[in-house]
Amino acid sequence: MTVVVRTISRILLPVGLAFGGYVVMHGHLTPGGGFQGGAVAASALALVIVAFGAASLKGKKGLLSVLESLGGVAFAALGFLGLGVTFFANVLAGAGGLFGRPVPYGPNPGDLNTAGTLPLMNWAVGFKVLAGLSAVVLLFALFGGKDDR
Amino acid sequence: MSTHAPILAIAVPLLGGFALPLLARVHRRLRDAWALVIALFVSACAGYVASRVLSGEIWVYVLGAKNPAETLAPGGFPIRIMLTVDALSAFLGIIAGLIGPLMFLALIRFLPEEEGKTLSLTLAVLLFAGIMGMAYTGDLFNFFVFLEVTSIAACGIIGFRTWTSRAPEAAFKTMLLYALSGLFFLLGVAFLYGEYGALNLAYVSREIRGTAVDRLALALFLSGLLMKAASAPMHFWAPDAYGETPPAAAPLLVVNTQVSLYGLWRVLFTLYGGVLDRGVGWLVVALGLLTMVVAAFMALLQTDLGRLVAYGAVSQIGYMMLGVGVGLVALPGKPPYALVATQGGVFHMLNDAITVGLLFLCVAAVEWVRGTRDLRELGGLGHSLPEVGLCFLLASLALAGIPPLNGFASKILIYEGSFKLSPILTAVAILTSILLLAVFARAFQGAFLGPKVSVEKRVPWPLLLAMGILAVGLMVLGLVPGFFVEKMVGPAAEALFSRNAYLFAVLRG
Amino acid sequence: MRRWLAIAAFLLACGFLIMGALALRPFGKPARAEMDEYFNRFSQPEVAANNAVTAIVFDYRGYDTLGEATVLFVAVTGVALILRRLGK
Amino acid sequence: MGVEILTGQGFWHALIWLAAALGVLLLSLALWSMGRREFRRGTEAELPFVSGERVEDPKVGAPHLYWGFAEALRPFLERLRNLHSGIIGDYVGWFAVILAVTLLLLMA
Amino acid sequence: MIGNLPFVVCMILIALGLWTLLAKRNLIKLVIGMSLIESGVNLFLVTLGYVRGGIPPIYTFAPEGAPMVLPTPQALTLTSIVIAVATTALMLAFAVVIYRHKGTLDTRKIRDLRG
Repeated sequence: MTVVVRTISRILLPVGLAFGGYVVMHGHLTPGGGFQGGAVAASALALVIVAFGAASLKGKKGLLSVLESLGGVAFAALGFLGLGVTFFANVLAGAGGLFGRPVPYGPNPGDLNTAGTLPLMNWAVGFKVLAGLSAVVLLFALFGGKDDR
Repeated sequence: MSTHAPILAIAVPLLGGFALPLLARVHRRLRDAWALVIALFVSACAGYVASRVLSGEIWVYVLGAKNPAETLAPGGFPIRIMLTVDALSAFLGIIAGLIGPLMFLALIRFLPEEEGKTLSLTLAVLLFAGIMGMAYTGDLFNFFVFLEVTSIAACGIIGFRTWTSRAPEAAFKTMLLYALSGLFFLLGVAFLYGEYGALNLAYVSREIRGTAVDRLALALFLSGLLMKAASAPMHFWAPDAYGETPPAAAPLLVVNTQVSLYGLWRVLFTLYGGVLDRGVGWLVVALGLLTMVVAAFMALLQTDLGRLVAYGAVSQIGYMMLGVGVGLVALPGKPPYALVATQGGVFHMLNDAITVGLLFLCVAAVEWVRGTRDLRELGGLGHSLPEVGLCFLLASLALAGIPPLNGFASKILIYEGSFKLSPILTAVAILTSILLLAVFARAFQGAFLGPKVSVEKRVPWPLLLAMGILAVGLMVLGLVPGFFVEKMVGPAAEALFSRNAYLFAVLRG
Repeated sequence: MRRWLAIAAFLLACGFLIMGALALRPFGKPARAEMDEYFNRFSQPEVAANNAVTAIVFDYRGYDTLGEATVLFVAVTGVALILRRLGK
Repeated sequence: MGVEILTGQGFWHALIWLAAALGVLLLSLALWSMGRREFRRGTEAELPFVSGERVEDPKVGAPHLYWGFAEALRPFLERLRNLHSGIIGDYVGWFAVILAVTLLLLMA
Repeated sequence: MIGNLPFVVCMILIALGLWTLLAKRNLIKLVIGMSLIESGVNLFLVTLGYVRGGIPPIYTFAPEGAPMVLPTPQALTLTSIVIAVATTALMLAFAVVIYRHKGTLDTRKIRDLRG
């Protein structure tokens, strides 16, 4: 791709990643969540893949696969966290610890330190979706190129 | 821990599947052992659940609630997803728990050591998890999610042999038809949600009134699930899919088909049990007859051993549909013969999983040794592989319903039950069995009889071990069927007819 | 012949689908919504999340989301399996 | 214990069947042993009889089995084979047909 | 009756997708048809959750007293969108491999598996 595209994608990459991270982080307060934020961040990575060519990111395939597995394992493990009560029980919500502040009923300005396991799950799923979707784009881009086979 | 057994049977393989690629980076053997251990753990959980549930209790497990038995919210309606394991679900769990570990045992040595092996083992573990999820869930949307898990995982495995053009072709067709069936199932769920504002199977079942929208949703469920269960005339994907997978993985695909059929029974008997008329039962019976006849005739034409066995497997789906369909026709009155036929249909699921699984493992052994499955080139393997030939012969006879093997034990129940409804059904079923015997005699003759050929490779011992276990199971089920019918199949068939118990377990009255 | 059969079946199915859509309760007025009203009312006190949708996705129906994450994982694994390099 | 299954009209007992099968087997063995013994290995008696001709490779491959049966049913089998056309649009068409049939059955 | 027009539109979208699957002969177009059906079903799910005059079911800076739309269909749609993405990705991967082997995407020519 041309210099214009490369420069702009270089500028947009941190913006996209930051916006994706914001959407993931505020998933329990504003519209959004792990899947949406992960998809936003993955689109930034896809932009890089398109602008710089898949070959430049070829070595990152293993990293993406590990990241995806780790996200999945973290998500399932957060489900197992509730196993003292039932699988997927939100044991952290309102417990006072991490993300454990209770919320009264009704409209409020929102507080990041609430909702128990939800923000953690959002992060796990966000990383998983980021890695998964960009891995798909990368695999498609790598297939059939000059460096294939 | 034992209070969590149903969810552990699903969540542990999911976690194991996520972790499998990480472990493969550590060591190959660790990965193989991990897959086997996960599968055995799931079998243990399924066995434990079955040992409690088959005595008549229905095990409800509410996910995320303060107490796993707290099914209802303060307003008196269910809000969370729950697993509802009754005898039929537990029976399907037993089938999957029996076939799963044996398939992994065979698959670990059968797949060549390359990058794709890790990925396909991951897919197989997640397919196993999806099958357990489909069998145990009591929530309509959750059933759809696990239906899609199994669909996508199965299609990934089908496309394993990317160096041929046949495998991606089969995988594409199968994926498209699976996705179509899943989407129409989801559309049915959406209609029911719009009508009743709930997704819990028992709750919707209590509320259902048989309005036009309900009937539309039933038609969508029926067509979607019949497609996934490979009923004629929507079975076209099945021979492609079974024939082009690595044959050692095919047994789990067969179990996947059966668990889709279980979903159909769940929808027809439990969800719509109160408002169903006889027409649906006759439709299922008619499609069952069509399936067995068409698939048996198509098997006659095949020259590829894997595809021939695949058509044989499809024709067995017809027997299950015939057996349970007779029960469905007679659902309102519930005469004794309906229970007998349903028992036959349900028992045939177990027998079919074992028989067809053994046949596919035999195909895997033949392919491993000769590198081809074309019946025009094969022959004479009986001299060098007598044990494989014996297993193939036993499984063929069982598939064709020859006493005293297991296929006969379930087929006689189907014959006797359907005879009371209409002798024509029984006649067609028996004639199809004879045709299947002829077809498999031809397959056996083509692959194993004839002048001796020399073979260089030997069948790996895990494959032989899995085949041996299945062959023993086949004979035991044939010789002492009464034990299994009384302890496992009877409660499972009874569970289909006891809709009120299912509703009571969830809704408490 | 078979082509016309398929077209007729398609038209019939579409007609019934539209008929079903018309027979459904009116748009914008859910007939039964006690489950959703419960979620809207109690997602804050029970889950401590302002966003009821996220509360459903990760708490009330978190198990579905696990299945969904599995689907995505399976798809990525499947794509990697299909597009893998052979003959190394 | 556990061997017998009741079918509503009778019962099925695998061991009784096995005993009967053994009896029939013994009977047929007895009948067979009363016959004349003219078959000798290694002589012409071992060759397949193809209307008096000698054939080089007497192996009958699997596709040749039931040739007559398949030939008699050829029109039907050809039609059946054409149904499995391999074109995915046809398969979706069959799905639409079943959808329409179930809808007609349930809603009409 | 006419108020149900949004539902009818979703059904028409599904019908268009089904027609694409029936009539088109290009693998990529088949995938597009599949996506159309998926969109129709997702749209139908979201449409089911609408409440007249409703606001999003989020309490952060929400106006007082307004009715909220039903949250469950939105959660279901999220799940079903991800599943649709997964299906589409896998089918496109198969189409790519088929094209490499066959050099064509015409379904009439991709029929090794018949009979």
